[in-house]
Amino acid sequence: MKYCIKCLQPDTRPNTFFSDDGVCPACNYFTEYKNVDWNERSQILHDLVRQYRNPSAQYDCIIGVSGGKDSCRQAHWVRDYLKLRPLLVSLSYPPHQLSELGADNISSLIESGFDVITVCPAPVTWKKLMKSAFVNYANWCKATELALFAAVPQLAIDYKIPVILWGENPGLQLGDLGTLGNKGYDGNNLRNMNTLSGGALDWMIQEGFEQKDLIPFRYPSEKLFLEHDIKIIYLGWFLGDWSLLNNGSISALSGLKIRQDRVKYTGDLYGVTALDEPWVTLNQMIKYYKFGFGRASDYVNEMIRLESITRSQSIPILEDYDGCCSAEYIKSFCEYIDIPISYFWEIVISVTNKNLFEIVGPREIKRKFVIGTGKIIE
Amino acid sequence: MLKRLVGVITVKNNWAVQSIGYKKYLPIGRPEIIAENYDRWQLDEILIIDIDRSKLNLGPNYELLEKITSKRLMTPLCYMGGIRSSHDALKLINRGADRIALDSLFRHNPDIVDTIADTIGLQAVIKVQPLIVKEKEIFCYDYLKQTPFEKLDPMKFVKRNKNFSELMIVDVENEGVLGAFNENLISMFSKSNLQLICFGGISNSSQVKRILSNPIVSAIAIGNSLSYREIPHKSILPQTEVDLARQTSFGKITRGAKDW
Amino acid sequence: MVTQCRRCLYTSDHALGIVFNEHQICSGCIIHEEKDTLDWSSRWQDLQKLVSEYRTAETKYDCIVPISGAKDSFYTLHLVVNVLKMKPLVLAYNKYFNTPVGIANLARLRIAFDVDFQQKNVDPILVKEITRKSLYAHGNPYWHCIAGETVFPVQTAVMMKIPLIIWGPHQGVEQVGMFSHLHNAEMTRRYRKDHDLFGYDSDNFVGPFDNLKDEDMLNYRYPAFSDIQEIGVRGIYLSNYVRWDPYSQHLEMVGNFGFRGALLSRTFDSYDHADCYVYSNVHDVLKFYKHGYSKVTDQVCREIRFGRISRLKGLDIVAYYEAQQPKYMDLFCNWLGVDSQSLQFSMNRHRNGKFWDEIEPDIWVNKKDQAIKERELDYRIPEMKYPNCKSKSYETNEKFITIGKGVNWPLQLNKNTINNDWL
Amino acid sequence: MKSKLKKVGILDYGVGNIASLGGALKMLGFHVSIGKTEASLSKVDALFLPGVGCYPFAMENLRQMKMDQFLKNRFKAKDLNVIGICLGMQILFDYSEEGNSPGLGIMAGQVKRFSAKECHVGWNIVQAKSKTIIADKSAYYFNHSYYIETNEECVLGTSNYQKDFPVIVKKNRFYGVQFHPEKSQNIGAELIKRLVLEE
Repeated sequence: MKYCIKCLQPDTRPNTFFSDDGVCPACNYFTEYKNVDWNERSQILHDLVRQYRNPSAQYDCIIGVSGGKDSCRQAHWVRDYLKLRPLLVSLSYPPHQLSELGADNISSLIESGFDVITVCPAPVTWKKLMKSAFVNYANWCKATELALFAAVPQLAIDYKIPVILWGENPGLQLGDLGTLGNKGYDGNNLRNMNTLSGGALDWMIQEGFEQKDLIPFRYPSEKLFLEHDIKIIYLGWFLGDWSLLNNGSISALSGLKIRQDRVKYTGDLYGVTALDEPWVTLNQMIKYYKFGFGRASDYVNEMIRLESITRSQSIPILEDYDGCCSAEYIKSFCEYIDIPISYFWEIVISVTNKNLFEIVGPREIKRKFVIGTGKIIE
Repeated sequence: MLKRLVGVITVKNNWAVQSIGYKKYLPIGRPEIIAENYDRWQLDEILIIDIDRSKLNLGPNYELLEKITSKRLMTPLCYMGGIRSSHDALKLINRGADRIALDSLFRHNPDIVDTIADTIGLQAVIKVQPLIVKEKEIFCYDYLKQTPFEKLDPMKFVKRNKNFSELMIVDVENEGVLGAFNENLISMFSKSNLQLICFGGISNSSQVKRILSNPIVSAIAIGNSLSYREIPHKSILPQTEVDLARQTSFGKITRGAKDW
Repeated sequence: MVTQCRRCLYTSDHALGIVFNEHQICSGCIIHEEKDTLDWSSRWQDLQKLVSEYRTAETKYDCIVPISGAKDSFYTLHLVVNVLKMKPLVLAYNKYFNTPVGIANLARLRIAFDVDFQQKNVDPILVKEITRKSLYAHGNPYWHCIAGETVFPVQTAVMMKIPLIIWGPHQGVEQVGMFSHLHNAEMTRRYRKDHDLFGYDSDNFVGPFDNLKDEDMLNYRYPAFSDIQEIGVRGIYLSNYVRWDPYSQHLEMVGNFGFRGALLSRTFDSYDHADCYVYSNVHDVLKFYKHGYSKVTDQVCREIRFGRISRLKGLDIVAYYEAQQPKYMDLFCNWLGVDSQSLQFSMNRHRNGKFWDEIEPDIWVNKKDQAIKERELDYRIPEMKYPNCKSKSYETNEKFITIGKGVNWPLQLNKNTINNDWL
Repeated sequence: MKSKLKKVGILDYGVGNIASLGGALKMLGFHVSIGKTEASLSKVDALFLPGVGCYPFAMENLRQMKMDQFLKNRFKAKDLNVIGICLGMQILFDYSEEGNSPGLGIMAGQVKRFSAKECHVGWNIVQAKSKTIIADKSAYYFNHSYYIETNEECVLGTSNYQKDFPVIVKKNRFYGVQFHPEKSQNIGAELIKRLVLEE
């Protein structure tokens, strides 16, 4: 395992390739990012806005929101600065999974003056998909995440709103190169993003799910996109200060409520991510055991790039908090999808990267690599 | 002969009602909202029948007409109920009715009907004749006294000088009964070269097709069943090239709320 | 001159229009007789034949089912999902006056019937503006709720090309016998404007003296007939095909699916409108001012017709509940941003002279209740039980809920109850 | 032609559906003034002669109100569009069989009755000459029992009922329509706007 020489991003993230000098795509993007001509980009933006403003329709654009930090910032900026009329679409978790915090945040987003459609797939089917995805791939959101991505284009086609505004380009910020369009802001091949992997549902059909039960999970085809002239635009490309922490603080100052549980239980340094449900923390822990980096890494890597912390100062933080997840969350998750906790750990251990981690006990996994160098200590 | 569909609104103490067999009534809603809806459906003509006025000798219901015309409808509007003189008729025309329909006045004072035809033109006058079958004979029916009063003699309608443009025959028994209009009533008039409007128990397309194929039938009138479904006339009356020439806005998908 | 039905309590002042036969029995009671004369098994077959045309094998929804956190939503979905075995897209319009029970019912309903669900949340700032206008011009704080509830499903049907909409009861038939069940009356734009919206649809809200623009009302516009014809959108009512008896249906839903009610101040019926802070309070009082009767009269008439309440007892029940003070007026005032005294002033302007005497400036007396005040009112209905409604769960909130979780599991997560030693 | 808020007049000569014509014109955004005298109709850009009634009664009223001369003056002055609807079109001609009474004689031709006293009631299609104010193959609502016979080239369009007869005529700035545009829904509304705004 090799680390990026500038930040602490290991080369294990799928679909990402380091440059020859050992720098991760996100750092490369960030350096190139520094000498971006922001006036030119804002000119491009205003041309796009002028082109796509659609006075003959009820809405100019459609934005996927969760009520979290990114969408809260986007919605206000699109409405108040770009003076566009957005329709917001919020994919809402089943009642047992939705957190009080998530409900409060989407409520305050609505109350700040937006038309919002909340899309809620059938809860029992959703839970079965979670269980099936977790048991088969140790990633409970592999199926349900499709609904998160599919809801907006589905409604864009039905409501005849061709312009979809999206937050960050996974290709540039997170290094998922599959989604890089020809222009930095063009998001039309978001469909190739790792989690969407072409939007195939076949593994779910094999698991016995009916087509008619999976309607909210079907990402519209390329043909439908062309037929309805759907365009996805990444706003992150135009917002020079678009980042996890910046968006967090901007949204916090416009009413966003954040998590109150500490980093020891979530791996989330400041509690501004995954506000609307409790088990993404779980997934971040499993990501850590699979690839050697978790939620805390995403935080510190960004802070390193923003130069608010040095690479060496970050190492102890990752040693303490990367991959942390409170036993409460694991207990409630197992209770929700109705599996014994022992079986949960069996699955986690089965996908754990044995080169990077050592299985110490039935529920205990110990890191074998040194953070920062990637050296393995037996 | 031109064929058309007339939307009927029967009114009883200012509420639009379903009338069943001239004696049983069910409330439907506000007459002016129903008229506005007929206009929005682009029916060929609207006929308002206020059934209390003659009984209580109150004269035409001008407030009702005012409520309807204030909606500024652009569909031909015909009024029936309580008309006693040419003064009433002229006032109705001035207040927005395009034509008027009469029943008892034809029987009690036909000469007043002549003066009405002289002042507003006989094309603006419709004669209404409720009919009922008793022991296999067809009788004219007096809806005020709720009894048949004389055997139907179609020739009687043409002997006098003509003071009406169309004769609306109403099948009293089958009024409000779906698809039950008694088509023998039409054949009674086959030799009278009158222009007939048929009303009472007409509700489906095959029935309408048969009735309108009669050369002397110029219109069918439908009341109750127009309230049962959305745009029912589209399935009752086949689209003719006249409809295309009227630029009705139906039959294409709009782009969204701004076009609604 | 006011006539009153000999069998139920409705008078000729009914807001939907009502007709009396020669024996002074109202059209509502006459049509109600069909509930005991029609062959409901053959009616059910008619329904099955009708919906079978729309049940597709394609990956499309078979129909749309509009619902809310109460009324007949549970039973309607039970019939559509469990009995008719259809795959619906379930839709709701957010009324914003949501109670904890309403939010809980909505969550439970989604889980109990495992349905894909979408909810329309119109910009609340605009909704308040519309509410001010409808309160000022029509004395009705509920216009946006009914307008949204009755149009969002039709808009969605047109945009997503799902032709069949399945509604629960047909209010016109159930209350005043507007149609016979055999007329199979369907959803129409005219009925919505005429009765749901008492003659004022979104076009009538935009005038030279209003501060609402055309653009603001787009969410409430009815789709064009050309869309409806092209896609073949039609809305049917289950109450035409099933012997509709809300009280026993609600009991069944409480038993089988955990539907919850709430004790209300101005009516004995704890199920119909348990989801809304405003319907049985501010709105109910205004209905009393304008039409001289409240929701409790509708519910008493219904139960008289079903034989659960005698007409004589019904008079006492109505007299008692109509006199009760509405609750949560403060919540409504805070939501709308108005002072309670000012709200009362603008509400008083809609008192209908037919039912109310202004004996002194701003002092009103109901013409009807002088005679009833003296004797003790026998309003308790021991034989009608309302299980599963605690008033406490109703009052736990100090403001209307926009979006709620609806289930209190897992309780302790996200609250700072997990050993938060960070202080 | 610039369509600022046009002022439109309706001549009230005791005959005709004033309210429904006025309502339709207001809905189309015109300022409407209804008048009986020259003074009350002076500042209008177009003048409508409504027409539900019978010929002798209408002509008699016009003569008593001295508005027959007013109309003939307007015809010569060509200072505004005058639009006669149904009966209002028929009185522009020489003579009518109805009560065999003389008309205004502004256009040559006479008014005759349909055979067997039949009435032409309902929607019928207009065959229009090309490049005129009315669209060919458009349909309007008719309701009359007399029709016009003329060989003047003022005829812009005809319809067929028992025979082809003129349904829209024009001479100088005087128009006549046998059908009721104010009762012909979408297509009628369009024609009214063109009739008023035509320079």
